[in-house]
Amino acid sequence: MLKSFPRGGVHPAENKFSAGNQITKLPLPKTVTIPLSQHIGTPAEPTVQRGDMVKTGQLIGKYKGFVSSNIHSSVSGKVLKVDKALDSSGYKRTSVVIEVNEDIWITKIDRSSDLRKEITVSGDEIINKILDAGIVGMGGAAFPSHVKMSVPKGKKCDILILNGVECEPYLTSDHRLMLEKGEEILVGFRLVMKALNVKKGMVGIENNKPDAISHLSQIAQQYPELEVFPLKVKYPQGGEKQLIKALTGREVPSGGLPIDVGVVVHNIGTAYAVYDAVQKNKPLIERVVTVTGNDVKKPSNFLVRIGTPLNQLVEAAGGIPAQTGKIVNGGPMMGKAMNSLEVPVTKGTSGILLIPEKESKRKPFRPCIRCAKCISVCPMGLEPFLLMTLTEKEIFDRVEKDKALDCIECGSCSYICPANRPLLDYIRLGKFRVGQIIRNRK
Amino acid sequence: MSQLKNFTKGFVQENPVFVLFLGLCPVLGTTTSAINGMGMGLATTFVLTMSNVIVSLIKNFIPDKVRIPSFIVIIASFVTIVELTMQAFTPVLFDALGLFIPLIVVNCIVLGRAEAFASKNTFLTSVIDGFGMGLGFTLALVMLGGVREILGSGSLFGIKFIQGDGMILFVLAPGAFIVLGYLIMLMQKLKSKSA
Amino acid sequence: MAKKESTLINMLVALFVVTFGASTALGFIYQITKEPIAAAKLARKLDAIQNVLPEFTNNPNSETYKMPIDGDTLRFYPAKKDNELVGTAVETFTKQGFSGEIKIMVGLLPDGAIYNVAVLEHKETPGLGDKMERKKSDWITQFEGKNPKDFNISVKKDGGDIDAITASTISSRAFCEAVNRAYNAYMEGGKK
Amino acid sequence: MEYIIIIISAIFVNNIVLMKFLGICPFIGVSNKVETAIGMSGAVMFVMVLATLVTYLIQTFVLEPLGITFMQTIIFILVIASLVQMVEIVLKKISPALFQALGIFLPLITTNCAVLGVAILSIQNDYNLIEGVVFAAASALGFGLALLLFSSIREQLDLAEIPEAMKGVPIAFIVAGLLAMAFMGFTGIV
Amino acid sequence: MYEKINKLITVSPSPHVHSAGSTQKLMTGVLIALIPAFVIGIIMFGWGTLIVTGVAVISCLVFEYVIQKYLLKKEPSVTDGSAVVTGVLLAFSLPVNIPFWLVILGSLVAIGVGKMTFGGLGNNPFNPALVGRVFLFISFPVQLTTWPAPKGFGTSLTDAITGATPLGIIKEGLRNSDSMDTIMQNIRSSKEMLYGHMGGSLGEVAAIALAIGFIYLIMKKIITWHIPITILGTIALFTGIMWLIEPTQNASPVFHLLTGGAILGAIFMATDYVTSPMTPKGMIIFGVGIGLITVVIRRFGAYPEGIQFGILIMNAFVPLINSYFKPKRFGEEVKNG
Amino acid sequence: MNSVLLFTIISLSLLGLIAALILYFIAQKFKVYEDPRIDKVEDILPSANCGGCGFPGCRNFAEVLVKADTFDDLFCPVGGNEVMAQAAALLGKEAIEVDPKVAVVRCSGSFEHRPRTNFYDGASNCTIVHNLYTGDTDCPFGCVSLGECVDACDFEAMYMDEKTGLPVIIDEKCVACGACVEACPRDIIELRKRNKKDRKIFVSCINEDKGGIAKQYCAVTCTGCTKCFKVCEYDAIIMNNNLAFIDSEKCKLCRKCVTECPTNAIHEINFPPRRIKIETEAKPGEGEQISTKKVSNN
Ligand SMILES: Cc1cc2nc3c(=O)[nH]c(=O)nc-3n(C[C@H](O)[C@H](O)[C@H](O)COP(=O)(O)O)c2cc1C
Ligand SMILES: Cc1cc2nc3c(=O)[nH]c(=O)nc-3n(C[C@H](O)[C@H](O)[C@H](O)COP(=O)(O)O)c2cc1C
Ligand SMILES: Cc1cc2nc3c(=O)[nH]c(=O)nc-3n(C[C@H](O)[C@H](O)[C@H](O)COP(=O)(O)O)c2cc1C
Ligand SMILES: Cc1cc2nc3c(=O)[nH]c(=O)nc-3n(C[C@H](O)[C@H](O)[C@H](O)CO)c2cc1C
Ligand code: SF4
Ligand code: SF4
Ligand code: SF4
Ligand code: SF4
Ligand code: FES
Repeated sequence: MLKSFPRGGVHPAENKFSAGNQITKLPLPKTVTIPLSQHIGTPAEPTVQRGDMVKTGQLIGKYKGFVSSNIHSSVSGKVLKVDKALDSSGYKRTSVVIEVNEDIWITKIDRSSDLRKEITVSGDEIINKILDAGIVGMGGAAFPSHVKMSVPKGKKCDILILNGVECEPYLTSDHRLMLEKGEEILVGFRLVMKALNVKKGMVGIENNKPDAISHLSQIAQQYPELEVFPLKVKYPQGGEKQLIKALTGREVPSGGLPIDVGVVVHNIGTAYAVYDAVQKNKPLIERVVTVTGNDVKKPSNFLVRIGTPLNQLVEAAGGIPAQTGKIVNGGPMMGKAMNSLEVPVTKGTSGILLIPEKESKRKPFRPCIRCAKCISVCPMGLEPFLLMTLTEKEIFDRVEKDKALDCIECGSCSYICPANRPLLDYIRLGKFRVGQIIRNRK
Repeated sequence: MSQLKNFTKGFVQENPVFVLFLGLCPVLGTTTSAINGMGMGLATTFVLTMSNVIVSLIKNFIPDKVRIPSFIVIIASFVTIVELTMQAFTPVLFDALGLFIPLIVVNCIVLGRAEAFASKNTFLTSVIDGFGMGLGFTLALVMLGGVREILGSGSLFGIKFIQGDGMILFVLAPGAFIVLGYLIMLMQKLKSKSA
Repeated sequence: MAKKESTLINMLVALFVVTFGASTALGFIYQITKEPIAAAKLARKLDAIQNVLPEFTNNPNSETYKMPIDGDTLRFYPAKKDNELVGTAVETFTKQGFSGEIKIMVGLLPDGAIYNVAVLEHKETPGLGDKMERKKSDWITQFEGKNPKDFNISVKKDGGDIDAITASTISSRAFCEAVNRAYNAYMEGGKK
Repeated sequence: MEYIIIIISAIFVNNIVLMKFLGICPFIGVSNKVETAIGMSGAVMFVMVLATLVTYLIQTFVLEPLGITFMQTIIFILVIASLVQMVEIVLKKISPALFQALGIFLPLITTNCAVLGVAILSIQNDYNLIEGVVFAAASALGFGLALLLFSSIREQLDLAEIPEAMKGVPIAFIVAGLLAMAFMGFTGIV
Repeated sequence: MYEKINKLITVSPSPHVHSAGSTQKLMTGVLIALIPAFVIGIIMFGWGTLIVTGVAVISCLVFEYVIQKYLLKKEPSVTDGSAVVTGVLLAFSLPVNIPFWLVILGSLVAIGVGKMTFGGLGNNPFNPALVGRVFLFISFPVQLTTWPAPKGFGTSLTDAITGATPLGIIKEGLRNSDSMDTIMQNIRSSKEMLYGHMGGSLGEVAAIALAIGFIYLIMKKIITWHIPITILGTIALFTGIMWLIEPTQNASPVFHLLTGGAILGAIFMATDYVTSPMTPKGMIIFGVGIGLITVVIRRFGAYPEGIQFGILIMNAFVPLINSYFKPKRFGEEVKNG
Repeated sequence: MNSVLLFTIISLSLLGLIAALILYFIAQKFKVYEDPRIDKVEDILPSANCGGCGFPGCRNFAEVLVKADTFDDLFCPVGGNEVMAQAAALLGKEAIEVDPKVAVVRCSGSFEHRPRTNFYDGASNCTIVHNLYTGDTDCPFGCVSLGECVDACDFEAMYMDEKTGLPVIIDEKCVACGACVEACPRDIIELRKRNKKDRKIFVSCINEDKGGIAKQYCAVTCTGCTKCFKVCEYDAIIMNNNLAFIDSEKCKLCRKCVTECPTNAIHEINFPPRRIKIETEAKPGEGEQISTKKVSNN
């Protein structure tokens, strides 16, 4: 029996078209737009002005407050403006727009491709380097990684988990990264283990990536503290609470964080970024992005500089198919639909999915028939149908009591509902309202 | 409010059954046929009118704190009078209505009217109110009884107009609830249209 | 409407006056209706007896006698014409009804033949079991003039001679049981 | 065995609300929420048992010996009304917690015909003291069961898309009717 | 940039994919699962089966359409198929020789009172088909308890004789204080009952056909095993205990399982999503409740068959069950190890 | 007198006396005092239970009024000054006159003026859209046209105009309860002073983008050009974040700014027609209250 989380989950068609395609480097764009808020938390403060010349890797935004992150220039060139620009949040936010000329890097970055396995720095130094490099979680939420690594007083981390699940259909960026940068990833992971002083590391990979499992298992043999686990293919296996449950049997308490059960989870991409930051002094200025979709000519995995507009990636993948009806930043289950392709790649962009017109519209919804399918697929043990109705009827005290805030927004409920009900839309609204109410209470 | 309006308000606008939802037990319990409903309605009307009379007459002599007990005694007396009289002169109807005759005493409309209306109004107004409300109550009972009798036995006021039986369910307990539910819906629609 | 302050004294007085008035009135009404009520009750009983027996001249109610049976009692009302027994009305019962007890009055001639039968009380379903009532259907006329000695009082399904009420075998069967109980008791010493 | 029959009969077969039509007003009125339904049932249970006990004693030791059984209605209702008031005082003194839970429902009970109805019924049925009390308790349980089911269904219906015209009391009656229809299945088990 | 896309692009909240499931598909699945029983019905009771079913389905559809369109003034949604399921299940629970006007009346009550009064699909607390059936059963006990004898394979279709259902025969017999052995002589063997050779409603008789439908429903994941299995298990357990204690008074559990609407009710009616609990635990409580009530009514009640009441009564408990048996929330009780 | 009559009288009278005694003691024990004035105040209040006063329902507000020392900050928008004066008279306090208010919608980006750039296909709720993205036009400030405000209005004082996709407020019905203001996730609706004959002048836009950018997606946006600001003689116009705002307390309804605005973002409502026609003004449609100039589409 493969490990998995015990309750709920769905199995949408995997459609991993780009899994066999090597990561390719995308040519530099003409201009990049680098938002100062690519992470959860306070936006960074700009450290450059219009007209400044910047080098690749240079700091252009300084973190502000505890939960925040540094922003670096991903190219070298001239700052055209520091102004609001549309980003993947769907709104305009302060960004640094840079006109690219040559690709000049700041000197401290080690640009060689040598593998540096030996760990020479201390734990605190590691965390400092991660902070400096502006690393955020690359598994989706873009939560500043150094915050995750500062274990609060009174808590202890004893297991570190590397999240190589990539349970979203279509996306393959983590998969390719594991195949091509396996060594680096595990070094990065061990760096985090050292920083957190953890003796046990677990790598979880879904069973639909057997090549990645065998590759990483083989590399991991040299590190006795690491173990690779194949996992059952079931969405949302990659959700951290589900992954922790599957791998360790521990259950993050309602409203709690992984650290409450002594676990911290990091994504594959994050581990790679940590390797770059610590061993190569390289800040987070590029990442792997999958461009895919049913009608996309060349589904690909690109290594792109942060700030590159999405349409450039789409062009490189063969152009936008004429019948495209929806553009999704991320996977089909949790990704965010965009109204424009003139949006830059950010640290959290894992893929671009182009959905054909005929699959892009929702079917009309019907009354709930109380089939309980939404209940049975909810990995958090919630009652989505009830939460939706309660939100519609504005009975927010019950929305709160029925644990709407525990919803991880995985979308399994909306996916499965035979009556096509927009369950997650309303649950999000319910969470938002309950959040407001709780804030007002204080 | 004119006395006419005072009299007719119980028919639709403030019908104790369809609008105020008071005194529902006898409504359901005694309406297996139109005639039974009518008997019950008239008995209640009598008690309602008479107790309104007495209450409106003596209201000024009753201290506040014993208002309710005094009213209850007065109402109960009239109920007993009805009970005894019916037993003596209409024993068949008395048997058909059974337990619900003594229960007039706890029928919420009777006490409700005494408390809310007669204790604040003059003699004449109270009499008219009691009588009107009683007739409204009777009307409701006859309607419910009629519908149940038509559907359940295929007759009205005992006159059969179909062969065989009707839908027995309507003479039984569930039918009472269901028919009353739909009647209330219709009356509410009627009321909101007329208002 | 707190027109009147409540003090212990005026509360006591007021309630006393009200209860006194009410009880006096009731007492009198009771006096008045007592006779008619008793008369109505008697009339109903005599009515039932008259329904099931040939003409008589005595007051069977005053000559009642009882017989304990099956944890309950049967009542016998001997009817006499010119001091001669013309028949006995037996108030009998069954607990096998579809929804509880059924009470019937069976009029037996001195030889044990059924003169007539009437239902006193039952809770059977309207439209089904209540067809045993004379006014609902003429099912009950089957019993008229039959002598259980040579007429098997039980439903045809059980091998008897009685046609059951449609879809109400249970009620019919119970009814037969009650009639038989009266007949048997009468024959085994109930005849006086 | 006799008691069991009384109990089953009063709860399921001859449920006072669904089959005997007693206590319909609170059944419709106080059944919006499960919580209040439970409170109301508790209060009814308390009063019903007590009332049946006291009225039984009055019937056998006062009304019957004096030959004034025709005064049943008036005496019973007065006794019940005073009893409810007294329970209120006593409860408040003895168990404030219970008073908190049942207090608001007590005044409603005076005009609940189920209490008087059950008191009279237990005399009509020729029950002895214990049987009467068991009958009262079981009737109250039947009331509670009906009220509990009913209120939970109504809570669910609050979230449903009921047609405008049916909302509120009409739908409540339809539910009661269907509930009564379902309970007819118990016909004849005792 | 967008010249190549010829329409406005769509933006919506996630998720952007949907499973293939739909209300119609579920309802169609139930109908498919009912086909074997339908075939056996035709074999046993003749073409009347087809006609009664047809009348019920058509009148359910018409009533649903008319009420939605003209009384509720809503967009009619007859296409979702739930009315067809209601019609078929209502028909399956009726005797084949029932007058048409009763079928139509039953459909009216099922759809009108049982479903549309509450606002239509998804809102009704009681199972509509059973509301219709119990209404007919109580209102017209004569017609509803007059059963045609099954023709069996190969006999001609015309000679309908009325025959009681096995449960009816037992109830009669026990009332007559006959012993179980003599009663059983009037009843067909279990093997014959298994494929439906007995008196009864047109869709309830063939255990095998219904079981095939059950397997189909489970395979298609339309229902879970919880409700049907607990109902049948409870019936078997309690009738088994009674049978062991007093074999002269009680029929065997096999008999109880095969007769009456037990299987039809357990598989197709108790599982109606709208009127059954939503968590496995709740479903088990629900099933046990139905089983118990069924046995009590069959053994002690006035009616020979209890499952229709059992389901309706437990329908009333569903909101209560749902509010006390919530799914286990993730992270509710923390056990670490 | 016979014995039955005697017993009847004795037993009932005795019971009556006992009942009276019990009740007397109860009355002594339970003096639950509820200020009777609460009921009276509640009767005065309009019982709309809309929450416009800031309390859950009319009865709660009545309780607050009875307890309050002064009526500062206490106001029932539905009943208005009249009701407050009545309540004040009843309670012997002084009511504070509050200028009546009315809601206005500060967005005029109709379908015509603000082209749709994408198609929103999700649950029909303004807050859901607002939390997701800019909406089906590119204006991040504008109305998303799903009518959450209309649903919130208990007084049927609003409706969605099918043609423009914007909510419309029916002045006569609006009681200024503020429910719509609360409901709108984009804070488009504002409560303003209600002038004579319901006249009002306001900037029907809340767009804070720079003029050039805003004009790209909306023809009737406030570009922040400050022309109105310059022309206003009463200092009623405040410029902030590329946006003009007219203070309804200071505005004297002179209408100078209205003609000044190059994008027609300033609306005048319920004014008589102007005598001198401005050349750019298109003929206002029949019964149209808003005088809008046709903006040349760029
Ligand atoms: C407000 C907030 C505070 C958090 N604080 C911590 C923390 O103190 N320690 C930690 O390990 N993770 C912390 N996290 C990170 C979460 O555990 C989680 O990894 C992050 O939200 C991304 O998870 P996701 O991609 O599954 O959404 C925090 C997250 C949020 C949103
Ligand atoms: C429904 C759901 C699915 C997720 N799937 C993945 C996944 O497939 N791979 C992944 O790395 N993170 C996934 N995440 C994010 C993880 O929960 C978690 O935030 C992440 O692994 C933490 O690592 P990071 O901080 O390095 O991003 C998912 C989160 C959710 C809520
Ligand atoms: C609501 C209802 C009430 C019934 N009432 C009675 C009744 O009062 N008496 C009776 O014998 N059968 C009654 N029955 C019928 C029995 O259930 C059963 O069908 C019948 O006694 C046996 O049928 P048979 O008489 O055709 O053999 C009733 C049935 C129903 C559904
Ligand atoms: C598994 C399943 C079982 C169903 N069973 C019934 C049923 O017993 N009676 C019925 O009227 N409808 C049934 N339906 C149809 C539908 O759910 C029903 O009409 C709703 O109760 C109407 O709101 C069933 C549907 C499904 C999917
Ligand atoms: S309720 Fe939330 S956690 Fe549960 S299935 Fe729906 S989106 Fe996922
Ligand atoms: S999956 Fe859809 S239809 Fe089924 S219970 Fe949930 S919301 Fe209702
Ligand atoms: S328009 Fe707004 S302020 Fe006016 S009444 Fe409606 S919700 Fe209240
Ligand atoms: S004004 Fe606000 S609430 Fe009203 S439709 Fe526009 S966005 Fe929605
Ligand atoms: S409770 Fe029975 S009439 Fe009100």
